[in-house]
Amino acid sequence: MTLTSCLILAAAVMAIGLYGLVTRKQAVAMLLSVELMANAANMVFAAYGHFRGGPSAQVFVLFALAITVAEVAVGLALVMLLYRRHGDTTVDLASEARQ
Amino acid sequence: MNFEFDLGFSIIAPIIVVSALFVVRAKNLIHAVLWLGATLLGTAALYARLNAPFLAGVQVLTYVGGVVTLMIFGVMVTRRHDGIDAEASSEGSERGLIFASAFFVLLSVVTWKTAPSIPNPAPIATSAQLARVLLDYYLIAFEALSLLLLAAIVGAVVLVRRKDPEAVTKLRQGSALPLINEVES
Amino acid sequence: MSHLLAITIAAPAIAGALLLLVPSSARLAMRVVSLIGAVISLVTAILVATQYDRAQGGLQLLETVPLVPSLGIHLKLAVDGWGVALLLLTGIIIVAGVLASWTVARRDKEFFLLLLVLVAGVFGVFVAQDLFIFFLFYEIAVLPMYLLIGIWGASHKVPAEGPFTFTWKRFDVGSKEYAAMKLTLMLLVGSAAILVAMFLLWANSGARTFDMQVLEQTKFPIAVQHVVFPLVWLGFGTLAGVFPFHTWSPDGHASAPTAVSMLHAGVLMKLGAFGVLRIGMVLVPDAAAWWAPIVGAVAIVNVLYGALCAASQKDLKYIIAYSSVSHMGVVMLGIATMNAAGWNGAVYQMVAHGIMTGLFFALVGLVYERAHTRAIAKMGGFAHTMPVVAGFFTLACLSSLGLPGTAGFVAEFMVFAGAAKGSNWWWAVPGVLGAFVTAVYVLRACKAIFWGPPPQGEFAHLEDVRRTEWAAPLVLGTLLVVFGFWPRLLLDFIDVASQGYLGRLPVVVALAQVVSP
Amino acid sequence: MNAWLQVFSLDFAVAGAAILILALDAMGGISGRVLGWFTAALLGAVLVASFFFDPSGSVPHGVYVAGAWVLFFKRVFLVAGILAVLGSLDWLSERTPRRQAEYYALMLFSLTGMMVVPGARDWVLLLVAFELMGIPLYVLAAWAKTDGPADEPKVGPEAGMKLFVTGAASSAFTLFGLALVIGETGSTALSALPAQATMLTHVGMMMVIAGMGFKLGAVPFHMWVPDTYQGAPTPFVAFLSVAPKAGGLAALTVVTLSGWGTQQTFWAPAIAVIAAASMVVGNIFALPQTDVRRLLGFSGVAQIGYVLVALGAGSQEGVAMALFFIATYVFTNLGAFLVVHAAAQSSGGHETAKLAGLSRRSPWLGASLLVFLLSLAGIPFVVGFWAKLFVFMAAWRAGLGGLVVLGLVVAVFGLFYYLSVARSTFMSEGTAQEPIRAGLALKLSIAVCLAAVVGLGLWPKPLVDEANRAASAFMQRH
Amino acid sequence: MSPSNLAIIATVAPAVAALLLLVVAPLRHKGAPAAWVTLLGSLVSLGSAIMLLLGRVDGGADVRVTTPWIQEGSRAMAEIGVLIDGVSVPMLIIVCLVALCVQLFSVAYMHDEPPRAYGRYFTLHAMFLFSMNIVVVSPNLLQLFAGWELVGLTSYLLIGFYFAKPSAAQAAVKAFWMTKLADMGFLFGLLVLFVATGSFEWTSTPSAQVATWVTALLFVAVIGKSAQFPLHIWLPDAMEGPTPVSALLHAATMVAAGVFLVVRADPLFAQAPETREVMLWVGTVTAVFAAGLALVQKDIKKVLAFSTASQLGYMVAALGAGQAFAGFFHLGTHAFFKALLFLAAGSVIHAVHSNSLEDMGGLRKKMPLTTAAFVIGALSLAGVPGFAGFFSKDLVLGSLEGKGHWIPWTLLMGSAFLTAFYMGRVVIKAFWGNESEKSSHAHESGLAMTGPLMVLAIPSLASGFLGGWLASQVKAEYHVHLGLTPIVASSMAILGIVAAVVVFGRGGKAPFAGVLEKLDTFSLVDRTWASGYRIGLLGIASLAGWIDRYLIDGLMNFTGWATLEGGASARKLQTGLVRDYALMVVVGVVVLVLIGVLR
Repeated sequence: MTLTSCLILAAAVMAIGLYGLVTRKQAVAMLLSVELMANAANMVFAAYGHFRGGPSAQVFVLFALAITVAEVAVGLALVMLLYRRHGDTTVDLASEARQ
Repeated sequence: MNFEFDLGFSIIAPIIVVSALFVVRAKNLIHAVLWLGATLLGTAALYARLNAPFLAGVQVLTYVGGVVTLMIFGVMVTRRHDGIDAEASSEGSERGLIFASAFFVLLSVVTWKTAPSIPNPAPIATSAQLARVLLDYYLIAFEALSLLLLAAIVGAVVLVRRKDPEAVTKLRQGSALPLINEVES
Repeated sequence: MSHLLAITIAAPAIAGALLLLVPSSARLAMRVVSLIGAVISLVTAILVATQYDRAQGGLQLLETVPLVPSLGIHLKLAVDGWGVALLLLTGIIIVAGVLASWTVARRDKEFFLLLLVLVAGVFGVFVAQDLFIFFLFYEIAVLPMYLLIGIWGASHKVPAEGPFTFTWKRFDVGSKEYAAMKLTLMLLVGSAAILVAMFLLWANSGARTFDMQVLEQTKFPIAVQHVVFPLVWLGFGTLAGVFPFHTWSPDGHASAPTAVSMLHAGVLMKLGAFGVLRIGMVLVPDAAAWWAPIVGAVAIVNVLYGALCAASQKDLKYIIAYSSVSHMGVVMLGIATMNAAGWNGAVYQMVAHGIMTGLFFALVGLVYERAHTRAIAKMGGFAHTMPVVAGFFTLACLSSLGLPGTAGFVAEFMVFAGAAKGSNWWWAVPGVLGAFVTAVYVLRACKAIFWGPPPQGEFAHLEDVRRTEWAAPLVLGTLLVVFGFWPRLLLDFIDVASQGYLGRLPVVVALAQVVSP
Repeated sequence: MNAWLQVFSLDFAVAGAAILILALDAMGGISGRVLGWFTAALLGAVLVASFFFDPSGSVPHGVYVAGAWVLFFKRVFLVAGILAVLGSLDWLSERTPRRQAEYYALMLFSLTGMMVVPGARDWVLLLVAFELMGIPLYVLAAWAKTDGPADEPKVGPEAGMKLFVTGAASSAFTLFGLALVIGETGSTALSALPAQATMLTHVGMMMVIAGMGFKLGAVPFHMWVPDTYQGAPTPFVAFLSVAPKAGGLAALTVVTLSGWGTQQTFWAPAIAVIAAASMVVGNIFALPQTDVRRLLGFSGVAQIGYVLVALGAGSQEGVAMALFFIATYVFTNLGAFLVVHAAAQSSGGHETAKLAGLSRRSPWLGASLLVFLLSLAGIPFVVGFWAKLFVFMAAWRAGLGGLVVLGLVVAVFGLFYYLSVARSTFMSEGTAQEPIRAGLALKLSIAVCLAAVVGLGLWPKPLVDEANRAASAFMQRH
Repeated sequence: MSPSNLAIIATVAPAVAALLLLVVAPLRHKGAPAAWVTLLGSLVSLGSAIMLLLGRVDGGADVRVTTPWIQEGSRAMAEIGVLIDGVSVPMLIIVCLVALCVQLFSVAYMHDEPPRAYGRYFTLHAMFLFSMNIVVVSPNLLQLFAGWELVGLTSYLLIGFYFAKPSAAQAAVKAFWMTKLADMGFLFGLLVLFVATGSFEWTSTPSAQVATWVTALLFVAVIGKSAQFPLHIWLPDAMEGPTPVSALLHAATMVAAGVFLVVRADPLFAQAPETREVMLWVGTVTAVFAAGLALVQKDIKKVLAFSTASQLGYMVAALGAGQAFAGFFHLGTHAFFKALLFLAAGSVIHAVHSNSLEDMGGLRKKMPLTTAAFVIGALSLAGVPGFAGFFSKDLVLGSLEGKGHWIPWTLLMGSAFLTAFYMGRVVIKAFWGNESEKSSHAHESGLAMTGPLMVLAIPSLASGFLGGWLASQVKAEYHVHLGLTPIVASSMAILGIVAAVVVFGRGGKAPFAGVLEKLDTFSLVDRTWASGYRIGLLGIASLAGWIDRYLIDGLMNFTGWATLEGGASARKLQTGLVRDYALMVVVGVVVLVLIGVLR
C-alpha cells in the first residue's frame, strides 16, 4: 500500500460519485453520489495523514464530515420539499425554470 | 515507484469500489443506500488501516450511523405509494461515463507522475493531539462550524415545516399532494 | 481664467436638471427653461469666439480639474480653432432644435431633458482636451439618442426582400425601436473600438496620461499607431457614417423626431468626424498618413454611394438621411487629404452640413407635421400653400449641392481642392460627381414636393410656418448664406487650428505636398 | 482571547444578531416586520461601528488577518445585507408571514460566513466560512416553497435544489482538491502553499478554484444561476446575486493571490479562461431571455467575467479594481433586482414585457431601473462605467489586452439586452396605469442604491481610494 | 468715385435690391414696389457702368481690387474682388442695359400676374443681375465660377417661374441639371489649374499640357452654358419661362456667359491649340445644326432659342479660331438684337396669347412698332449689311477665312443662309400673310413695352460701328476688310431672305422640312440624355438603394440575427435538468485540471 494507490482509489471513488451525480435522476441518489465524493476526499486526507503525519489532515476530515452532514441535512429537506411539490423525487421533474 | 503488496488494502479497495459502483447503479434506492453504507464501512476500515482509528470511529458513528440512517429515512418518506423502485437513469450516462473516466484517468496520471510516495509512514496523531489543535489553532473554524450546523438545522427545519396557511388550505382542498406530515398547525 | 467653456457645457445640463423641478403641467415653463439653457450656451459659444485670439492660435481658455489623477484622468477643457467653429455650430443647432421641438406633445419633460443632456455631451467633446473626458462626453452625446428615437420616433414598414429576408422575422425593420437599437448598438461597437484605441494610447504614452497635449507630443511606436488609427477611424467613423457602417444613419434619422434628427445629423455625426480628425490624424500622424489613402477611398465611396442611394429614395427623410451619408463622406475626404485646404474644408463642411441638414430636418419636420406623410409621391405643389417652407427648402437644397453663395460650396470646394492637391488627386473626381448627383436628387425632391399644380384634397390647406417655427429656418437659412458669402467668419478660426496641427507633423506635410499633375 | 474578540468583533456581532433574532422570535409577540427593521438596524449599527472601531490585527498562528482589506469586504457585505433585508421586508411579511425571523437569521448566518472569508488564511477556516456562507443560501433559495400566485410556476423547491446539487458537487470538488493541496503541502496554512507546489497541488487548486467559481456563478459553474434566480424570491435573489459573489471573489482572491501568489503562471490562465468564458456565455445566453430575472442572472455571469478579468491581471491594481467593481456591483445589481421585484409585485410577472409602461406608472422606479441597467452596461456617468473601465485598464496594464477586447465586444451584446429591458420600461405602453405600490423599506433600499450608483458615477474617487487602500493592505500582508 | 467702388456699386446694387425684397416681405408681396426697387437697382448698376465707361474713355487704366476669401494655411487660397478692364466694362454695360430694358418691358408684360408672383419675379431679376455682374467683374476664375453658378440658379428659378406648370418645372430642373453637369468641367478645370499653379488666375501660364486640360474642361462648361451641341437640349425647353426671361437669360446674358468665359480666359486658351480646334468644330456643328432645327419650329420662341444656339455656335467657332475679339463682338451685338427679337416676340405673344406661329399672321398692320422692331432684329440677325449683326458675323467669318479654316467657313456660310431663311420664315409667317383667329384680336402693346423695343433697336442697328472702339478696349486689331467673306456673307443673307420670300411668301414649306421635323420631334440627343438619366443615373441609384437596404443593411441585420439566433440555440444547453448542470461542473473541473496540468 502506497500513498499513490490510496490516492488512485480515492480518485476512483470520486469518479464513481461523479458518474452517479450526473446520471441519476433521483434526488436521493444524487445525494448518495455526493456522499461518495465527499468520502473520496476524506480518503485522501486520511491517506496523507497516514503518510505525512501531523494532525491537520485528520482535523480536516472532522470538519469535512461535519460540513457534509450539514449539507445532507439541508439536502434531504430540499428533497422533501421537492417531493411535496411534484409527488416524486425525480429531479428531472424539477425543470420548469428554463426557457 | 515501488508497488508493495498490501493485503488489507487489497481487500478493502475492491470492496469500496464495487460497493460504490452499486451505489450509483442500483435500481432500488434502498439498496443504493445500503451499498453506500458498505462503502462507508469500507472506508472506515481503510481509515483504520491508515492508522486513524479515531477517524474510523467517527466515520462509523456519523456516516454509517447517521447519514445512512437519514438517507434511508429520506427514501422511505419520499418513496411513491405504489412502491415502485426508482430506476437508475440511462439517459446521458455516456457523457457521464466519459467525463467521470476522464476525471479518473487525469487524476491517476497526475498522481502517478507526481509520485507522492513517502515510504515510511509518519507517526500518527493521537486523539489528544487532535483535540488540542482543534481547540487552539482551529478554534475559530470550530466556532464557525457550530454556527454552520445551527444554520443547517434551522434551515432544514424551516424547509420541511408546514405552516403556511395558504399551503394548508390548498392541502385541505386536496390540490396539493398528501404527505406524511400532514398539517402542523 | 474665465469659465466660459465650463458654462457652455454646464448650461444645458443645469437646465436639464432644473426641468426635473418644473411640474409636468407647466409646459411653457419647461420649454422656456430649455430654451434659456440652449441660448446661454450659444451666447457663451459666441463669447468664446470673441475671446479666442486668432493671431495666437493653439489651445485657449484652458481649465483643468483633476478627476482621477492616479490614472492620469483630468477634466481638462480648452478650445482650439476647430472647437470654436463647432461650438458655434452646436449652439446654433441646439437653439434651433429646442425651437423646432416646441410642439412635442408627449412626455415633453423627458424629451427636453434628454435633448439637453445630449447637447451638453456634444459641447464637451469639442472642448475636451483629455482623451478620457473626450470619450466620456462622446458617450453622453450618443446614448440619449436611444430613448429619443425609441420613444418619440416614428415607425414605418420596410418590405422584406433580398437574401436576408428571413431576418425580418426577428427584427421589425423600419420601426423606431429597430432604428434606435441599431443606431445605439452600432455606435457602441464603435465606442468599444475607440476605448481600445484609447487604452493603447494611454498605455504607450509613457506618462500614462490621457492628456491630449501630452499625447500629441508623444511619438508612438509605429506598430501601436497602426492599430490605433483604424480603431479610431472605424470607431468614430461609425458615427460619421463611414461606409459600410453607415446603415444606422438612414433608419435612425428617418425614425427620429425633428429636433433629434437635426441634432444628430447636424451635430452628432460631426463628433465622429471630429474624433477621426482630432484623435486619429493628430495623435497618430504616421499611421494616419499610411491609412489616409484608404480613408479617402472609403470616403469617396461614401460620397457617391450615399448620393446614389439618396437618389433612389421615395421617403423624404431618407433622402436627407442619405444625403448626410454622402456629405459626411466629403468631410472624411477632406480629413484624408492631410493638408490645410482639406482639413479646413472638412471642418467647414461639418459646420455647413450641420446647418444645412439642420435646416432640412426642421423643414421636413414642418412638412410632416402638417401633411402627415413623408412619401414624396403623395406630395406636390406645396409651394402654393407654404412658400416660406419651399423657399428655405430650396436654399438648403442649394447648399447641399454646393452652390456658390452657400456654405456648402466653400466647404466642398476646399475639400476638393485639398484632395486634388494631395497625393491622390483623382479623389476630387468622384467628389465632384457626387455633388452632381446631389443636384439631381435634391432638386428632384424639391420639384416633386413644392412645384406643380396647387395641392388638392387633404393637402389643400396646409399652413405655412407659424410664429415659433420661423426661428429655426430663418436662423439656419441666413447662416447658410452668410457663411457662403463670407467664409472667413469661421475659416479664420479653423485655419489657425489646421495650421497648428499640421505644423506639428513635418513628415505628413511633406508627404501631402506632393503636387501631382 | 482579547485579540480574537477584537479581530472578530464585527463577525461576532452579526452572528449574535442572528441568534438574537431567532431568540426574539421564539419568545414570540414581535411581528416579523419589526424583526426585519430590527435586523436592518442591527446591521446598520455594525456598519456604523465599523467606521469607529478598528478591528485590525491578527489572531495567533496567523489563521486570520484583519485590516483594510477585510474591512472593505465587511462593509460591502453589511451594506448588501442591509439593503437586502430592507428589500425583503414587505415581501416576507406578505407572503411568508410565519417564517420571517428564520429568513433574517439565515441571511445573517450567511453574512457571518462571508465576513470571515476575506480574512481567513487557513484552509479550514476558509472552508468552514465559505460553507457557512453557502448553506443558508440553499435554504433561502427554496424559501418560496409552494407559495406564490397561483398562475406562477412554483419553482421554489427547484431553485433550491439546483443551487444545492451544483453547490454540493462543487463543495465535494473543493474538499477533494483541498485534500490534495493540504496533503501535498502538509499544512492547512495558505502560506504553506507556494513552497510545496507540486503538480498534484495544482490539480487540487484547480478544483478549489472550481468551488469558488461555483459561488461566483462563473462559467461553467453558472448553470444554477438563471434557474435559481427565477425560482427564488426576488428580494433574496437581489442578495444572492451580489453578496455571495463578493464573498466568492474574496475567497478566490485570497486563494490565488495570497495563497498561491507566486505561482501566477499556474492560476492566471485558468482565471483568464473562466473570465473569457463567463463574459461570452453570460452575454450570449442573456440575449434571448424574456424573464428579467434570468436575464439579469446571465448578465451577472457576464459581470463576474469582468471582475475575473481584473483578478486575472494578478496585480495590486487589478485587485483594487476588482474590489471597486464588486462594491459598485452590489448597488447596481441589487437595485436592479429590487426594482424588478417592485414592478413584478404589481404587474404579476417578471417577464420583460410585463415591465411595459413602468416609467409611466412610476417614473422614479423606471428611471432607477434605467440607471441600474446603464450602469450594468457600463455607460458613463453611472458607476458601472468606471467599474468596467478600471477593470479593463488594470487588465490592459497587465497585458491582458485580448481579454479586454473580447470584453468590449461582448459588452455590446450586453447593451442589446439591457436596452431591451429599457425599451419595455420606457417605450412600450403597458395596460396598467396605476402607480407601482412599493413599501417604504423597498423604496428606501432602491433609493440608496440609486444614490450610490449615480453619486459614485459622478465622483468615484473616494471608493477608488478605499479600494486601493484595501488592495495594498492585502498585497502587502498577504 | 474710384473705379473699383463704382464696379462694386454696379455689382452690389441689384443685390441690395434683391436682399431688400427678400427680407422686407410686404414690399415683395405688394408687387409693384418690387418692380421699382429692382429697376432702381438696375439703373444704379447701369449708371455706374456708364460712369466706368466714361472713366475709361477719359483714359482710365485697368483696375484690380481683391480681398482674401478662403484661407488655406495662412495664405489666401481664393480671393474675391473686381477687375475693371476693356472686357468687363463693355460687358457690364451690355448686361445692365439689356437687363434694364427687359425689366422695363416686364413691368407691363407681367402685370397680369398676382402681386406675390410679380414681386417674386422682380426679386429674381435683381438676383440675376447681381449674379451676372459677379461674372462680369470677377478678377479670377473662381469668382467667375461662383457667379456662373448663381446665374444658373436664378435661371433655374426664372425658368420655373410658372412652377405650377409641370412642363415649366421640368424645364427648369432640366436646365439646371444640364448646365450643372457641364459645370463639373468648370470645377475640374479650376482644380487642375489650382493644383498646377496654386491660383485661379486666367493669366497664369501652366505647362501646355495643363493648359490643354484646363481649357478643355472649361470648354465643357461652356458647351453646357452656351447651349452648344450636344448639351443644347435644355435651351428650347427653357422657353417655358416668361418671355422677357428668355430675352434676358437665353439670349443676351446667361448663355453669353460661356462665351464671356472663353474671352476672359483667352490667355489660357491661347496656350491650348487643341482645345481651340475642338471649339471650332463644336461651334460650327452647333451653328448649322441649330439653324436647321430653327427652320421647322412652330413656336416663335423656339425659333429664337435655336437661333441663339446657332449664333452662339458662331461665337464659339470664332473663339476656336483664336479670334476672341470676334466672338466677343458678336456676343455684344447678338445680345442687343436677340433681346430685341425676344422682347418683340414677347409683345406679339402678349397680343395673341399664343407662342405658336400658326396663331399669328398679318400682324404688321396691327402692331407696326413691334413689327418694325422685330424686322430690325431679324435683319441684324440675318447679317444684312449695315445692321449690327453684319459687322460682327463678318468678323467671325473673316477670322475663319484668315486662319484658313475653310470647311467651317463654308458650313457657317451655309448657316448664315439658313439664318436669313428661317428668320424670313418667321417674319413672313407672323407679320405678313393672313390673320389667324387669334391674331385678329391683336393690338399694339403700350409704350411700356414698345419703349424698351425702341431702345434696343438702336444698338441693334448701330452697335456694329462700335467694333473699332471695342477692339481698342480689349487691345485687339480690328478693321473692316473687304474680301471674300463680306461679299459671300451679305449675299448669303440676301439670298436667304429672297428664298424665304419665295418659299414662304406663298405659304410653302422649307425643303427637307419633313426630315428636319422628324429630327426635331424624335430629338435623338434629348432622348439619349433622357435615357442616360433614367437608366444610367436613376437605374444605378435604385440599384444602390436596393443594395444598401437589402445587402449592406441586410448584412448588419444578419449579424444581429445570427447573434440572437446563436443565443436562442445556445439556450437549449440550459436544459433545466440538474444532472446536466452537475455535468457542466464536472466538465469545468476537468477542463481546469487540464489547464493546470498542461499549462
